[in-house]
Amino acid sequence: MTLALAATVGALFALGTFLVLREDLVKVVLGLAVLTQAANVYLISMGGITEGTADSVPILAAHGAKAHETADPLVQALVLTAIVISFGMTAFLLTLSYRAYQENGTMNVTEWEQ
Amino acid sequence: MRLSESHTDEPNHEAAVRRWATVTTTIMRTTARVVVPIILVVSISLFLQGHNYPGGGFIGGVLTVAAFTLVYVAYGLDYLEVGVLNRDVDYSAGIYEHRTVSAYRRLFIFGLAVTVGSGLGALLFGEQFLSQDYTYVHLPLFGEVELASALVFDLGIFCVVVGGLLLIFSVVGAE
Amino acid sequence: MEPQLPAVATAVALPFVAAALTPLLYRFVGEAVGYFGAAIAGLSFVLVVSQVGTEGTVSVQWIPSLEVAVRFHVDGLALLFGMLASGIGVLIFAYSAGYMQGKPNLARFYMTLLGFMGSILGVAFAADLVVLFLFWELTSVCSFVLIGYHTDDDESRYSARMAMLVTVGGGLCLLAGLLVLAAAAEMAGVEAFNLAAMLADSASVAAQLKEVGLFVPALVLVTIAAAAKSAQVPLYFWLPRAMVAPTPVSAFLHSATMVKVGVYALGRFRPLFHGVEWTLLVATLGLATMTVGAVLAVRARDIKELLAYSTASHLGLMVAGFGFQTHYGADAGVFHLLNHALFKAALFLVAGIVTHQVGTRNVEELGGLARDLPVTAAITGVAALSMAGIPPFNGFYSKELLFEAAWETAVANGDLAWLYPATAALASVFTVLYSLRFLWLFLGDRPDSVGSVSRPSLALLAPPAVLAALVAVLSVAPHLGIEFVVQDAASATAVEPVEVHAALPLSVSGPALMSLGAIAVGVAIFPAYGRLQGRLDAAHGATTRLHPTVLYGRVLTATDEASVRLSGFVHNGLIRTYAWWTLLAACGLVLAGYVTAAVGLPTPLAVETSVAMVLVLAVSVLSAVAVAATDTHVTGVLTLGILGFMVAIFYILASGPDLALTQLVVETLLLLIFLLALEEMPAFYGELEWDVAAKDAALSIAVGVTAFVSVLLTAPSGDGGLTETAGEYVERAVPDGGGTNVVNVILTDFRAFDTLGESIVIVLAALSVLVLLAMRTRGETQ
Amino acid sequence: MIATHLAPLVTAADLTSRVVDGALVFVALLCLLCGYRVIRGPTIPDRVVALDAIATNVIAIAVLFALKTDRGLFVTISIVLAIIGFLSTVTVAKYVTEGDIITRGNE
Repeated sequence: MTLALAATVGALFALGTFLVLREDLVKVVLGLAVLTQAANVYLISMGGITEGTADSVPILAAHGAKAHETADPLVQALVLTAIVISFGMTAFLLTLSYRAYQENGTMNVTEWEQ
Repeated sequence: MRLSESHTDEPNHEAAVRRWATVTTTIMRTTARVVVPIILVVSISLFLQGHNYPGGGFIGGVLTVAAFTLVYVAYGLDYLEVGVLNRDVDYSAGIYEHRTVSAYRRLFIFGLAVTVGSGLGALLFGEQFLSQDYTYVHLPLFGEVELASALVFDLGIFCVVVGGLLLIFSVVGAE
Repeated sequence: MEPQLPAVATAVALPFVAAALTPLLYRFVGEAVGYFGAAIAGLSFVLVVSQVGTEGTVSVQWIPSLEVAVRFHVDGLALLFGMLASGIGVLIFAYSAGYMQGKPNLARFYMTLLGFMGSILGVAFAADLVVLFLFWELTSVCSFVLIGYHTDDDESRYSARMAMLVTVGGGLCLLAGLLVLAAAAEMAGVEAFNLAAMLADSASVAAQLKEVGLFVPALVLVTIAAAAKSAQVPLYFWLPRAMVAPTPVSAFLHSATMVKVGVYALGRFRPLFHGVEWTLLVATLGLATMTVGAVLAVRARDIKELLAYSTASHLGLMVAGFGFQTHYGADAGVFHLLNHALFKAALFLVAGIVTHQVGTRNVEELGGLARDLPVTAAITGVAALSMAGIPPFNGFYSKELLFEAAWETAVANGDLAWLYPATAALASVFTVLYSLRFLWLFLGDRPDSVGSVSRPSLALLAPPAVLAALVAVLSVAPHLGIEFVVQDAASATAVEPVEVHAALPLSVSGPALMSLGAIAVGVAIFPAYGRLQGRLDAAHGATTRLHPTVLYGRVLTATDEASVRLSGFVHNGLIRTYAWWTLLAACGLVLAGYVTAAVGLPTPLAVETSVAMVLVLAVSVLSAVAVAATDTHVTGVLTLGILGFMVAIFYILASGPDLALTQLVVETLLLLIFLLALEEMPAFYGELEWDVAAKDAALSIAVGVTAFVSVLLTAPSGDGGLTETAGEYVERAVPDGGGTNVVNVILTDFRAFDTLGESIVIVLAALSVLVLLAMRTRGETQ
Repeated sequence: MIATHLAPLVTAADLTSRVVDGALVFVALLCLLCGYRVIRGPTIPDRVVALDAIATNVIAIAVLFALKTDRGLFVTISIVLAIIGFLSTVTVAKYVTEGDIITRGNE
């Protein structure tokens, strides 16, 4: 499991980085989205991934249910907010790219006038 | 809902009403009519049950946003103003002056205030900033009901998410 | 007797408080603020003197988790140094009030001078490595401002920067050395940053240092720091340059404070590093500086330059004294610390008077001033003879102690160790020469170029007179000073019991003969002073390429050029370049960290694998590849959609229903916002440039490998259970949060502050979009 | 020993779990196939339909996981996705046909 996860996170980070370094602003935003997903998967894998069972869900069956079998709720809480925030950031970056395109007339950052 | 007919004879309004018919297909509009209330109900239920089941302010918030964007996609940006609230819209004005946009702005400011306020409320009880508490209340029909102060905090989050994201959608969509 | 915390803390803090008040006060009283400074210095002085005789450590906690405390250690050495700084400070402030009349920027001047004095007092009493370092660097910063007093003068700015670079560079060495010391102390079971405890247990700390092989590095680092601060060879070049400062500053910096800080630190650390390596490094360094400084002082034509090189030379004497292992060395260092401060401050102030009254600082244009300035001449006589080490003046006693230390070391070690006394004697010859030359300003013929000279005011004359009187008192009755504080101070720097003695030698001995010889030769050569200067000039000219100033200039120019070239390469205005280099550096650092920490990869690489999850992850990677490879925007966004769905499935399989829910809804919204933005933008990408792409691909692979290795190394294998924090949250969710959805309870109850911050991020994003789109024309129309 | 011999080779619970695991792998494979269609296209409608199919697969996986863990709350996910899943399809369709997703006023 760890190996597959590590390979996935590594590949996603590599591809995200490659996209972020492109000239095209939309590709940069896409790259940041990929990087976000990679970071989220990394965070979740830091909590340790166990085979899904009735106890592994961090929502206790009842008040007072035994609790030590659950998946790590802390990383889930972190990722939950990260998802929503990354959406806000992506929207902002898209708007920024759009405005940059409007001002400069091109999506290519290397063609911008100083 | 205000059902006053006072604005309907203005040309702008009529043009908008006519336009809805051409914005999307009838299938789309009918589906939206059916689905949007369901999404809203689900999102509110997710928001309310958040403390004990999957859900909470963030999820309820984004689901509500999805419902509203569905309305936008199906009927256009002004439908909520003109079609639902029967208000007039000044089309020449910028999006910043748009009433829904300022409503969303007020909504997330309200959300932020509620969030911080719930934190300050804890100070009144001599607790630390943002610490929460809960109690059980006996209601006649429902039996024991848990009342958590965290719900107020979650409401703030809900409002922030709904207000902030819908603001983004309406502003970007108006471009 | 235990020292009192309020007294010590007030003595250190008072100058800083006063410095903060100075600009305000300046508005009301104007130039008289100098007397306010003198009063503050006087108060500090009284407080320090009140602690004489006490010894011990007082502390207030500052960063308890790191064992950093504001800790003051009071002993003889600290008191001596503190008394010099504050006592001479009183005179300097009083003198400045007269000297600086009508000069600009006085508020800043006095403020910095007060801050400077406070930091010196801080260095003197600091018993915590962090506090010591802070005060140490503060002295460098204050001296930068003081040396650069004439801000509109290039020379002044250049000198200030040079002093700053050298002393702060030395300070960085000190930081490194102190960290090594702290680590060793912690290993030896002593409180990490507690200097006093470290010195109390110096033997075990030193043993620990030797055990881990860091003794010599720590010694060298501390010595470099002290050498930079105390103008030792080859870092002395900033000192004469610093003479561009107003005379009171020169007098203060070079007699009692700034340059003594390094010497003081060596005295402080002497018990810790005591040993053969110490002598080899420190004594050699000191004697070399003593000789070079004295030779350069003889060559100097400017009286302040002469005094500056002489200061370097005398600092060398003190350093050499501390360098010798015998207790005579400690005696010499400490006693000369006191003597030098007194006579050198007096001489600087005299130089100021001469400049002020005559208008020139050129040695060759001055002479025979005794008739015009009789009191000044008397002061100079006492101070210069003390500087020359002529018996029975106090400078003689401390120099004699150094000779004894050198002689004893030579006798004990033989052979090359005889170079120590030989060098010391040679340096003394030159010391006698330039001291006499300084005295000759007042004797000899009065050149015609010197016009009418008016008498200096009392404000200018009183401070050097006080200092000269002290020199005279110490000369007649050295035991007064020794009993008062020198004995205690020497004990603090020595490892064995110390008995400081100061008396005229009555019997024939090696050291006595050295003194006699040095004085005799010096007096004999003095008539040929001009010819000697000529010779030295020739030698100086022949070795220009090796001068530290030239080397400094070359290093500075080279650094300048290299940074221009580097910034053209790394900092080319394209943010992609910055990202490229930053990511590369981050990857390099992370991987290097793993390699140096020698972490091994976990042995069971493939833990129990769920086929479904592996498939899902594979699809997600494939879709990411497709995102990178697509050529239209819409395709890219749709393929990104697969990635989003796959990650959502991953969340489901990882038992995170909340995450999957949020991810799925957000995925839909993300598609929507992308399409909304894309409908306004061109649909196709530009051409891919292959050379750029290859470079970026290389970096991407590096980033990917780093992430891969990081996950392998840090992710838990899966059966280790929850972390302590997460386990506690799960335990407390129902009783404290009242909810069974632990994730939501964490968001709203346990970590609500984080959630609040995150909601603010959303608000900011929304506001930014609003400003970018809806309000874009506002600034232009108004 | 005798008891084990007499017990059925596969218990009912065991069978369910194996079937569910197998189904999870199967649906994941379906995702792979749909992913191929999204990536290769060739037209945008192709991609959108394939993406919609992936969304349906996600619904299936959520339900299967609910079965596997015996926790009904995963069904919530499938319900929510089922309700809003068509939103993205509609959006893309509007983008392709009209080029304007959210209309405003008299444009």
